[in-house]
Amino acid sequence: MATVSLKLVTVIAEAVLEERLVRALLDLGAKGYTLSEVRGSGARGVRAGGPEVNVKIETVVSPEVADRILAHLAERYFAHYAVIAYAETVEVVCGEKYT
Amino acid sequence: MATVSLKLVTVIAEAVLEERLVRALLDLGAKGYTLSEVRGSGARGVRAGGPEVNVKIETVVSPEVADRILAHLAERYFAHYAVIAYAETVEVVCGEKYT
Amino acid sequence: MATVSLKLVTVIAEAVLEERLVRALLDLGAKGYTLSEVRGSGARGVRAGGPEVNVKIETVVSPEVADRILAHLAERYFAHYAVIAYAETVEVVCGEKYT
Amino acid sequence: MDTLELVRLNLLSPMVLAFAVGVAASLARSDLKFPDALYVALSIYLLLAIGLKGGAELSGTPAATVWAPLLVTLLIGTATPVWCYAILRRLGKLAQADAAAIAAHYGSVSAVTFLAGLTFLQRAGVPAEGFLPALVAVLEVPAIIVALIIARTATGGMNSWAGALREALAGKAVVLLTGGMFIGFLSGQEGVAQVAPFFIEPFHGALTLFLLEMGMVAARRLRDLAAIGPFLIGFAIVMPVLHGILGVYLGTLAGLSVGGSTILGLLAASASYIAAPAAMRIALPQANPAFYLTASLGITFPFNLTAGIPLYYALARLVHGGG
Amino acid sequence: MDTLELVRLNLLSPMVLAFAVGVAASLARSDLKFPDALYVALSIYLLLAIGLKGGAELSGTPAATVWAPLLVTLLIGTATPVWCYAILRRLGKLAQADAAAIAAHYGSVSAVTFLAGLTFLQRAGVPAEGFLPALVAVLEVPAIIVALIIARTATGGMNSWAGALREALAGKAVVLLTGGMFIGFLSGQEGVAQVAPFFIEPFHGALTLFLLEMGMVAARRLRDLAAIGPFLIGFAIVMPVLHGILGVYLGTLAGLSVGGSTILGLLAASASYIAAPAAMRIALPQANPAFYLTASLGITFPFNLTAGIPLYYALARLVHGGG
Amino acid sequence: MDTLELVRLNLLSPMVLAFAVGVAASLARSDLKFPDALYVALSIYLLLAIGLKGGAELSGTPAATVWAPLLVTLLIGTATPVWCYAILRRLGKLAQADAAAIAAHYGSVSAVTFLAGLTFLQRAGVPAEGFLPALVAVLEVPAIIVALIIARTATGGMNSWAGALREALAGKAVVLLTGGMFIGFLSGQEGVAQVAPFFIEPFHGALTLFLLEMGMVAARRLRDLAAIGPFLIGFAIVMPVLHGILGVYLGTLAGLSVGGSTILGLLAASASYIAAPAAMRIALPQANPAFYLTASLGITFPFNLTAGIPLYYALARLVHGGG
Ligand SMILES: Nc1ncnc2c1ncn2[C@@H]1O[C@H](COP(=O)(O)O)[C@@H](O)[C@H]1O
Ligand SMILES: Nc1ncnc2c1ncn2[C@@H]1O[C@H](COP(=O)(O)O)[C@@H](O)[C@H]1O
Ligand SMILES: Nc1ncnc2c1ncn2[C@@H]1O[C@H](COP(=O)(O)O)[C@@H](O)[C@H]1O
Ligand code: NA
Ligand code: NA
Ligand code: NA
Repeated sequence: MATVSLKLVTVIAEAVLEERLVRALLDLGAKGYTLSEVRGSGARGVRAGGPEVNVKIETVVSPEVADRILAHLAERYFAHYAVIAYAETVEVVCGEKYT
Repeated sequence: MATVSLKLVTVIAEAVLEERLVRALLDLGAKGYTLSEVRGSGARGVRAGGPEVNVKIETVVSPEVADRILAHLAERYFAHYAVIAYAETVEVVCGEKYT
Repeated sequence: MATVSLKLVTVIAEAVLEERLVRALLDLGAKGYTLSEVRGSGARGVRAGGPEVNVKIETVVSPEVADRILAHLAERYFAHYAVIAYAETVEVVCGEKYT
Repeated sequence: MDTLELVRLNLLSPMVLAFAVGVAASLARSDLKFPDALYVALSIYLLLAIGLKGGAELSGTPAATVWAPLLVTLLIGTATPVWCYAILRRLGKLAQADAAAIAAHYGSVSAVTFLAGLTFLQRAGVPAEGFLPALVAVLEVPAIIVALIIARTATGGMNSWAGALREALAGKAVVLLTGGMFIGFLSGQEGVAQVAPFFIEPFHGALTLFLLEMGMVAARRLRDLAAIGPFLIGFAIVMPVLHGILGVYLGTLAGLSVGGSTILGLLAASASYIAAPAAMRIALPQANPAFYLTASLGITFPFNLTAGIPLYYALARLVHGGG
Repeated sequence: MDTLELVRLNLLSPMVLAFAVGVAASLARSDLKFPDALYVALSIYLLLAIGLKGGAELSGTPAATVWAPLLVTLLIGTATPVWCYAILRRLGKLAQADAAAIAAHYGSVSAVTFLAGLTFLQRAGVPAEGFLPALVAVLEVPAIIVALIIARTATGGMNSWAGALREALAGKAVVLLTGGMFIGFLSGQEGVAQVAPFFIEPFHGALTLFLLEMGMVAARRLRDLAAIGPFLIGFAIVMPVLHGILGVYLGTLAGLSVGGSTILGLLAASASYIAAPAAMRIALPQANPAFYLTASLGITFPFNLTAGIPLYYALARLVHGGG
Repeated sequence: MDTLELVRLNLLSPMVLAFAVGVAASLARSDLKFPDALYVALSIYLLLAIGLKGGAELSGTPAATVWAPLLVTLLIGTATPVWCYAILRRLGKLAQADAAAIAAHYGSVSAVTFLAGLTFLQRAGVPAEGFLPALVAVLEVPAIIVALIIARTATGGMNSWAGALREALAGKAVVLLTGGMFIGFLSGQEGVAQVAPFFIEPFHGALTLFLLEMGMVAARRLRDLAAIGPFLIGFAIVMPVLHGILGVYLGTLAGLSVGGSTILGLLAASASYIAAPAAMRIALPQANPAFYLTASLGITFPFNLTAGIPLYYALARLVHGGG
């Protein structure tokens, strides 16, 4: 099976940011995303009071777009909001759909 | 910790396909799967009208099975259905369970 | 974007274990985790009767902590409980937050 | 009551107003969002409740009064998709798959529209046959089968034909309606009385809550309006009216009361948005959902809810020689 | 009313019919699926409602009439798992962990079975003591503890003994039942009257909806039937009958009415499928859930729901000298 | 009824007892957990229901009796956050963002507290104006705006100011309350009667269930109690009392009855935990949620629910010259 290497970027963030983050991802070049409702807790745990309600947003993008997304998040969100993000390499079928 | 390298295949597809895809994965050699309800939107967005209801199916399999799954999806589903899939390498404990 | 390589450990387990596993992860050095409700079925399928209700716990940790978590799970849970786990490498922004 | 008064009565019902609030909330981009589970729970409740009530009333109905309405309903379910397909192909120049998929929707039925119609009649004090829910169950599936046969004949190959059929027949709408009728029929009026404080009395309120969500869903569909073009927009309004006239007329012929004829008209006029979309996605994935969902959910549903119901009622009174 | 009439009355109740529809939907592989949240919401509602009602009625009951039934209930809860274990080991040749886990299930209680029994009595016009929900709360946990003690003695080591115990006692079924009773007891008949249109009147309907889902769950369990073997299938039918006879008899001794004795028989006969499975998964993971879930949910639950309830009632009338 | 009797009446209501059970369940670390969907569904239901009822009653109310209460409510909504901010900065030495965020919460309103107040009055047989839900809708947003203006002035830059504002105005609480009022107003008493078995009669029961969950949520917040310090704990009790006095007094001036003045006091005393937290997380993320959530949800909410309601009622009777 011929596959292409792309980046899967995962963003986990407090639920109120959902709409903003989705818009940001699409603006930065993502062609799609997948979102699920999760709970979690982290080092800062800013909202506390038991596990917090978060969203997890996953998007398959080119390495450049991945980089732009991580940079944008680091600049705009990491300081004050409960947001984490990471990227990994995945093998994708029909790679042209993501760029 | 002794681990084995296997493939994690992730399939994101419109919810109506759930039963069919699970059956296909098991037929192609997967020994198990994990499924969650997600929302998303993609380049085609065939169903549109806001984020679409999808399922995400993850299965840990041998590289050969991963290849077969991706090939099967590409052949049977990618053209008309809202389906994406990608594979990545993961380190698994108790690798014999997956093959 | 400067990133650090860390390990993403994913644990999928029957729902009754949620509280225990989360405590174990934090005790073993994880600084945070993200949890979602999933369904699934596996080689053992101990609880059977259709797809089983599981939790998926994901945690970004240092390689050493990842190793400790996998070893702990293999020793304490794999024999009798419906639990699987795998690790993979991810690129993380603000790596200091996870260690 | 004159027609204007009927329209007013319908527009100012809690149901229709809740639908309007849902549309407004969606347009204002409110963060109001029904949990999926609530949406599903409400539809399970509504379908089961309507089946229950219908079954209990059916248990007291002589078969002689039921067979004619069932027959014309079956006729409507098999005939309407045929001419819908022809019109969509000839006049609308739609692709075969798209035409067949839309035909399936307009031949099938919307249970919520049906419920809104019953509620309207009740408010207006018009009696209706108790067995009408049986007609909904009968009208649900045939159009889907007919449309799939048309598509298969037209395009040759087709994915999962048998699977789509089985799923349509064991689909949740059919199972809940017929299951509810089964429970209601066997446990009778007395059995249903025991569950009435859950299934019967709060019914209109639950429907009102559901329509709030439907308003939000319909408004989201309207964003695709530009994509579907003026022909389909026209189709989604004119076709229901034609089907409504047919339903009212055939219902009257089959011996239904004014209320029953109104409802049969409404059933014929309504377009499916639960059973048909699921079947089409599986069996005809090449058909564009933006077409059939926007037409049925974004246009026909609100049209029937607001204008259609009083219109078919006025027609039924006319045909019955009242008015 | 003769026995046949009672059986008919029970089988044709909306509850039992809904269970049958659920089984049928599952066998027909329908896509009907209750959202998890709906299932959980309904069980929260049912347990809290039954506690509320019981608590309010308890507030008017003299302690003298309550202690004897409580005592025999406790007796049943501690004794039944002991002989269940012995039978499963000796006659059934089951492994220690499996036998202990099944014993925990059959010694504990099914709240939904209880509710179905109350509903049956109400339909049949048979009065029953108001404090019966207290017996459910008392019967829930002891068998789990006894079975875990047996398993520990038999097998030596055991995972999370203390944890399993704490969780059984603070488990949601116990918390909701006792919490509801606490609310009902302190706010009294007048307080409960204020919430009756939510917790009391729609109760039977909500139970009917819940049983539809239970039918689907039970039918899924039946797929494991082959795996559990004829002995366990027999056990899952014979044991409830024996426990039912015991419960009816002890209930009558303890001064319960015909209705109350019926219910105590039913409680003894019923097998847990909420509290016990969770405790067993944690404390006895080596026990095979296919055994205890299929027996309790796939066989005993439907058996009690359909045949058991009228049977224990007939027994109770017999023991009370009626019949 | 003397004050002690009122306190007893309130504490022994199903609502308050359910709250206590929720707190206890959380402290006992029970596995009882409401599905998120149930929590959301109940809040949608409660807000819509209260709007509906208010709207229907508003439709029969002359504008002349409504404008004065609306005005003083608006006054309360804009003035209270100002002095809250000053007190929190001067006396509490809190950071600007923290002070502004807490001010927003205490200037806004808690709909559930309002509902608990109405239920109390109903049990006590005290009539209250039907249009009070309108006051809740009016009180929801202004404080959030005022607090954001203060924060902006104090700190200079601020994230997403416009976004936060739009979201507060189209937030679900406001949409459901005003949407419900719109439906109730236009469909009138007769329309609301049709949905009463769903929206009106089961209302107190649904509120009781919701308060069980609120008890669990509030108890979780109490774990942060140590972090927020004695000043804020005091603030979360003293400030509601002061605002309560103000509200009762202004309500009486504006012509409200004893019941209405009680409610306006309660509204002023209550602190938001739906609209305000969401707005603050977006517009003032640097403010620590542990402060405003623990204060409003962990302290002020239980305080008002248990002690506040009878207190403001006693005050209202005093001010009206009764008592
Ligand atoms: N180490 C981690 N591994 C996985 N998820 C995490 C981790 N740290 C934080 N999270 C997630 O990110 C959210 C915000 O984290 P924080 O900002 O540290 O409170 C948490 O609620 C978790 O869902
Ligand atoms: N680039 C992407 N990254 C993550 N998920 C995607 C992406 N593209 C599509 N998806 C998911 O796949 C589904 C189908 O995509 P599509 O067929 O393009 O409409 C969407 O609803 C998303 O859930
Ligand atoms: N090969 C697999 N791929 C993905 N998930 C799996 C796999 N095997 C098992 N699982 C998950 O782990 C759970 C327990 O598996 P098991 O212990 O084999 O029954 C299942 O219910 C699945 O959610
Ligand atoms: Na139709
Ligand atoms: Na038992
Ligand atoms: Na306030």
